[in-house]
Amino acid sequence: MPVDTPLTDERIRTESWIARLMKRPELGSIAGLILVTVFFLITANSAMFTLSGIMNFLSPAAQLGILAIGAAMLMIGGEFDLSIGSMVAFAGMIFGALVVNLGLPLIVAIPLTLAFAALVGVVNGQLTIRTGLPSFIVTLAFLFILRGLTLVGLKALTGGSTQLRGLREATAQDMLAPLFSGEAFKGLFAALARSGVIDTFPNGTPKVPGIPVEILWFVGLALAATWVLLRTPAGNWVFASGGDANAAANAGVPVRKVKTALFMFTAVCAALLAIMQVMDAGSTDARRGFQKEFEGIIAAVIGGCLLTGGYGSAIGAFFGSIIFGMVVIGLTYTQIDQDWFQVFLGGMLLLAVVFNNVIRKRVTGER
Amino acid sequence: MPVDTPLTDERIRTESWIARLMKRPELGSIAGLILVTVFFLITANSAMFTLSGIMNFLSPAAQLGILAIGAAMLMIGGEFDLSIGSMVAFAGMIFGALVVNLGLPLIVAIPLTLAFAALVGVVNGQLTIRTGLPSFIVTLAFLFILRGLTLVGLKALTGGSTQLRGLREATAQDMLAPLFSGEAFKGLFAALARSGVIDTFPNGTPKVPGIPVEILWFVGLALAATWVLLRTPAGNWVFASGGDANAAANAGVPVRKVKTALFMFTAVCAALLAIMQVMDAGSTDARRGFQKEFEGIIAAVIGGCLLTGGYGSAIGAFFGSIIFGMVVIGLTYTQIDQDWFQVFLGGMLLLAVVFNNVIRKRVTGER
Amino acid sequence: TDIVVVAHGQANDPFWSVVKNGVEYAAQRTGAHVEYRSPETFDMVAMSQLIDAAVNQHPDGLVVSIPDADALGPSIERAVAAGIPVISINAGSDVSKKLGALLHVGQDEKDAGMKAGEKLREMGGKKGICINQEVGNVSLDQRCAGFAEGFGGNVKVLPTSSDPTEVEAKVRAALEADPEIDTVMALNASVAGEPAVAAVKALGRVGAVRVATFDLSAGFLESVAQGDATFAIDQQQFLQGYLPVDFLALYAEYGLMPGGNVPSGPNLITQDKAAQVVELSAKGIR
Amino acid sequence: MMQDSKFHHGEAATTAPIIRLEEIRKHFGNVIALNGVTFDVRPGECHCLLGDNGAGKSTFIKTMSGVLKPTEGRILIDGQETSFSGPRDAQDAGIATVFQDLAMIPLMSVTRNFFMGREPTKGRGLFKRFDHRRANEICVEEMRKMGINLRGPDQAVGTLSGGERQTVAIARAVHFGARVLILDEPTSALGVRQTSNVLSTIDRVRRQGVGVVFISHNVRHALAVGDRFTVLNRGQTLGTAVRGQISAAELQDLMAGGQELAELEGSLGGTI
Amino acid sequence: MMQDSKFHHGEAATTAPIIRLEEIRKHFGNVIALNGVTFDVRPGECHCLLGDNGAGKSTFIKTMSGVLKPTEGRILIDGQETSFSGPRDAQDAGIATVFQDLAMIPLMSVTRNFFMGREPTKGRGLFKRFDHRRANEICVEEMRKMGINLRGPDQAVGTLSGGERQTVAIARAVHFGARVLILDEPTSALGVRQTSNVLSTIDRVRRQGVGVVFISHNVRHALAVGDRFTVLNRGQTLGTAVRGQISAAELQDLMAGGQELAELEGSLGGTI
Ligand SMILES: Nc1ncnc2c1ncn2[C@@H]1O[C@H](COP(=O)(O)OP(=O)(O)OP(=O)(O)O)[C@@H](O)[C@H]1O
Ligand SMILES: Nc1ncnc2c1ncn2[C@@H]1O[C@H](COP(=O)(O)OP(=O)(O)OP(=O)(O)O)[C@@H](O)[C@H]1O
Ligand SMILES: [Mg+2]
Ligand SMILES: [Mg+2]
Repeated sequence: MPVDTPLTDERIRTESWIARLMKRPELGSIAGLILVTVFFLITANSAMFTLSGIMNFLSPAAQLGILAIGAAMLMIGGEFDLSIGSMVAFAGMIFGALVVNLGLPLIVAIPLTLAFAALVGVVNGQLTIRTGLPSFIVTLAFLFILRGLTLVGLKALTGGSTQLRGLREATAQDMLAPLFSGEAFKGLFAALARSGVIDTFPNGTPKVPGIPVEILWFVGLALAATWVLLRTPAGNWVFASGGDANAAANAGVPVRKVKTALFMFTAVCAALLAIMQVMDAGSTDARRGFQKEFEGIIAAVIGGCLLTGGYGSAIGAFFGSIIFGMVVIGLTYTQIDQDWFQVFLGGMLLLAVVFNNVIRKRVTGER
Repeated sequence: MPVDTPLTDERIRTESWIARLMKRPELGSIAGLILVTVFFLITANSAMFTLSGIMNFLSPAAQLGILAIGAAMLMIGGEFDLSIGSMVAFAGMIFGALVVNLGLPLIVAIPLTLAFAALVGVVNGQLTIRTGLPSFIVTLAFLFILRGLTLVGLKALTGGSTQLRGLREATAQDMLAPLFSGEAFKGLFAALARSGVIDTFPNGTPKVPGIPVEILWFVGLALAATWVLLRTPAGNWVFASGGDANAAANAGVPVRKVKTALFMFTAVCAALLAIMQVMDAGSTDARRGFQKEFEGIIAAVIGGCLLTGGYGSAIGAFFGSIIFGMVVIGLTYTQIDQDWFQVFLGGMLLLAVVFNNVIRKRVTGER
Repeated sequence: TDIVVVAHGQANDPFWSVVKNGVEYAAQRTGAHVEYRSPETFDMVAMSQLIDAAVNQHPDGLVVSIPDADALGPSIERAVAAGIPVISINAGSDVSKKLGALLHVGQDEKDAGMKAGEKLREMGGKKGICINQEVGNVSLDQRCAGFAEGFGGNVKVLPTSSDPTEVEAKVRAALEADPEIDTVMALNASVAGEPAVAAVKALGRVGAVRVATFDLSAGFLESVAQGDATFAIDQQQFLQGYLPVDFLALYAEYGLMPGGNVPSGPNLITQDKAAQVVELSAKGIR
Repeated sequence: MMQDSKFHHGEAATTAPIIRLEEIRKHFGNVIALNGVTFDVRPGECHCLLGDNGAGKSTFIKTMSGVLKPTEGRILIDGQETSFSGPRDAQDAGIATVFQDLAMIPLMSVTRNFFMGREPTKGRGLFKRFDHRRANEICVEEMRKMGINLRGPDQAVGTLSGGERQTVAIARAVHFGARVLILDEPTSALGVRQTSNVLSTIDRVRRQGVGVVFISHNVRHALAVGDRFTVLNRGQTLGTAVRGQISAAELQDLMAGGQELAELEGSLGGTI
Repeated sequence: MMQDSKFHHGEAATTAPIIRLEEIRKHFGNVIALNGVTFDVRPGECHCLLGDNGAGKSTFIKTMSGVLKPTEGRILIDGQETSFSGPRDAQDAGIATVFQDLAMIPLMSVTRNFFMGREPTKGRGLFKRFDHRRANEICVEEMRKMGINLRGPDQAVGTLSGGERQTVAIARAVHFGARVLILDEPTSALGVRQTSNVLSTIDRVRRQGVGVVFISHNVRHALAVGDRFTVLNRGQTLGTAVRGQISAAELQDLMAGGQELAELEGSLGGTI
């Protein structure tokens, strides 16, 4: 929000640019990211910060982030969706059925899958709005229902197994496949490898064949969500609906429509992730996305979203996802015993958010 | 809250006693409970509603309920504790170590375990209050940390296993043991069995040897929590702190103390459950209480607690736990294919809360 | 020598904690530096990322379990392409060779389930339930599927959480709702096996209902010894942790490697053997 | 006290009402808030709604602006019976409201609150976006007109002073008020300068043909700008008076529900 | 307008102040809300704090009641320097406050709000409990004194009308006010009857030796009960006047920050 009023008011002190930056919810989480990075620079194997190491932790971060951006938007709009983790499995199952069992091409299967997800989003939204129940409990019901349907569906599709396979073969030749799986900029990376700029395997192929597409989607989504939130009327409605649904409705914001759209967006994000995961893995099972709803919310909260709604940012969720992804994968590069993993994960999370907070308060002079 | 103002105001319509009852948050969830009961009376095997069947689903419901009542109090006070599930495992480990490895009697071990839990509660509370971070993220860190410490601790205590055992032997002779494990009123039930009032096994022992102690604790806690909430100044402070912490502090409520006390109470409830579970099972392992924080919150929300704080009741959490426990166990008594378990669980939860809501609105004439 | 183990079971899973103990024991004996890694839940996507992370550090050997060859295949092939010797454990004996692993240590979950099912049918079982505390975890689902196949069909899966109280209540409910059930198969000894024994005891049907379990726990073994439970299936998973590390250490040093797969189980622990195993199980070795 | 003000007062009584509510009843559970209230607003008039605390004024204007659905009663716009399904419907019918609770989002900036639901945009198609620069300019300007110099239009509304916040709500309603402007105690938190600005603003918009509904507990403010005065008491209409037919003291008596006032008349010169 | 009121006015200037704040400064991040304000209250006087919207009045009284910590400045109680670590400290020093935002919990009943933090109990030991019956009685009675007949003391505060809610806050502060009573625009949402009750209540408690701080935008209300008048402008004190030394018109000019008022003086008889 650029301000162009002349700041000649004697009631205003001058403020450093850092203070102004740190006040923005979208940038508050940077301090935590720096802390975590420094920690791993010191403790982790140097392989972590090679190109392939970075791709390696960015890729799960990006997958989490795609969920987290959806979750963040919805949280800013004042609601939760606990069913996104189950949606990853459910949408994966639907997508698998369309591609493997029905043999549809991606250009049909992907829109259909996304439409299915959006439909569930509408149901979540309408139930929440019409009953006036908290979205926590409504989407919780769908957490169970979707997960259960996935199990039943997979068994029906495979004749008893909970794992559906053969997706890689079914999609390998599709023109749209490169958009949703594998790596982008392969040619560029191959050229860089030939000229020795990036590492190669003994057989001459580059260690990093390209940028995993999920990272591009992640960045794209974060930018798009930020644009919508900060630069469009719809973004204003999202903040208003989450800040105080009553006041927003009284002021003429179409709160119900906004919330329903957000539920749809969140579900579609989950389905998008499901499609990418399924195409990358070539298989799907009934436990995909387990507890991802939780991780998505964690990333959004690390990134500065308020659970009570009305405050937060997509860029915050972006950094939050990177922090979370880095901590989860980073341990692999350290000498720490796996038994201590959870202690370490919890400690790092706490440290990152507390550090963040301390820095922000120090810099902006709050309290 | 008895009112003794004469209701002779022309601005008031008369209201049925049902309407007045349904308005109370503590009783709102009764409609859901009735619905679920009727459903199982119709669909489930008649064994479900025999005395032993009832004890069978009440016992897990009571265990969940002990957590849910703590969670509900804390939610009414405006905070979350996601670490209670991990606390069940952690406190179980501490208790096991005290009893088995140190050989302490229960009269020392139990207070020590509860004190440990309370200490973690204080840490959670103080971190939340002092940093101003949402309790969601602070206690989430402890969800991981406590779970991790349990694993590390158990391995250290057992020399490599994740299961610590020998608790039954160590506590069997202790005078306090009957308070925390096994069944109460055994004499009464034996007498009833002799006189043929309740079913017996062929060898003459009653099928239900008594009331599992957790059910008594559950009822006792629910009553005590309700007393505190509705009948004491402290209860008023809890509602106020959760309703609007700022306003409450401005009005002179010691909000920080109240919240810290609630975090302690919640942790102690979890530890109490851990002690009972461990003594009943005779062993503890690193996975105890997994996701129980979640179920506790679910039960509290089914029982009418608002996630935003300031509204809810312990009796609501009581009924919420019974609904949840009944649905989880009940399906096993029906003919429904168990693959559908999660679909069914989600559907029943949704149905119970929606039904609840519809009935309440209908009866109280809201909107 | 640096060796990384990436397994699909968590460090706090009783079964996998024994594997991990085997890994550590081998590390101690061979002097190799070994790290054990696993995803936080049964998550194939996360696991493939952990394998990638391991490959990046270019260890001298990699040990992986392969419950989903489709999802993990590319990462394993990448490790092989990078010149890292790979040994597979536990799940994936059928695809191990194809993906380029040197050999497989362990035993297929489904086979183990089948052996148990056959044994229980021989003992007179007609109708059984299979307690699955993590439905959707493919390796657990396979145990149930194998059991059903070996048992001869009449098997229902009972999904539960990993809360012993809930397991006990559900087993009681299932047994009361259908008195014909005479066999209970648990997929985990401490989480499901012990509560199942307790449920049968509470109903006063010890002996009439046979309880068996995958994996071991001291408590369950004691029940087996006392005759309250029938048997436990031991995969000797300690070996699945110990042997690959030992092999890879030798391979790194002298280039030695056995010529074929090593089956680590199954091994049925019945009443006669149970007592001896209790202590080892309490230490996390069996 | 009854000298005429400098304001122009329309010949309201002659024109047809823009909006008319008939026999409105509203129950909340067992509470009867409105028990048959009839009210209308004509173009170019300022119709004051007066009454004791809890008389039902806010409930009534919430019905008028689509926030509440009446339990019974009819709403007519330009003589046509309508029903509002939400505040947006009322806005589309040209009704802008300043609610007593202001309907502001504390965490959002002044500008974002000002334009909430009616954001100015620039660009087109995918690039259609919230025109922050223009929004900020309009907002600062409208606030200045009301007598508030904002530190910056991006200050969160939650950190504004009570009067500043109220001014944002008024400025917003005036800016968007098309046919009817409803003000529920708009001057309660305002300073003298801001109050006089609001009163003269009411006069200005009335002159443009907008119908104004003005709720106040201040007899002097009501008399200064009102053309008609309707008094509510315990959910019912006590009647409507036309400007010049009623004295300040009579009005004040009606507003107090006919009950005795504490003894301080003298020091307040008759009206409070 | 300067006829004396019927109220008793204490010889405040002669006694020592109960509380004195010196050179208070308060910054919020880059916002300077108070820039050196000195203020005191003596027993038995009503000290009015006046000023334009956003002048810093609420910020100042929040400092006085322990809600905010001043960035700089000293607080003296009975001549002793103190610092409040929270509102409870100030309450323990005998300061009761009606905040502009009222500090009410919407979801809680009127009685529970009324006694929030200071619940009456009966019984002892484990059976010590909130005495609901007595609390309800006191609450209904105190509200009646202020001119509000509650439907029932268990109505949620969130469903009260604006004026009813404000009355609860005032009645609460008066009931518990021990030595100093701070009222931040207490009459803003009140009806005429309730307003006159509040003004006479101020007079009553002052007579009992309580020091009252009264914030208002209504010159007439301030003049009716005030003994001294301190005017704030843009975070700074413009000076303090004693009753009788200043006219309504002068005071109104000061309150408007010396800026021109819109043209409606005539119709309002000089003061708004
Ligand atoms: N949602 C509700 N539930 C129950 N009672 C309500 C509700 N809303 C309002 N009331 C009651 O209806 C009556 C009228 O309230 P309303 O807010 O309309 O009064 P008002 O005339 O605006 O008063 P004020 O001048 O104090 O603002 C009040 O007594 C109030 O307690
Ligand atoms: N937390 C805050 N952060 C930033 N600015 C603030 C904060 N609180 C108050 N202010 C600013 O400080 C100034 C003084 O506010 P204050 O509420 O004290 O005014 P006031 O004199 O009470 O005004 P009113 O008569 O409108 O109630 C205002 O301009 C307000 O915008
Ligand atoms: Mg009102
Ligand atoms: Mg103020």
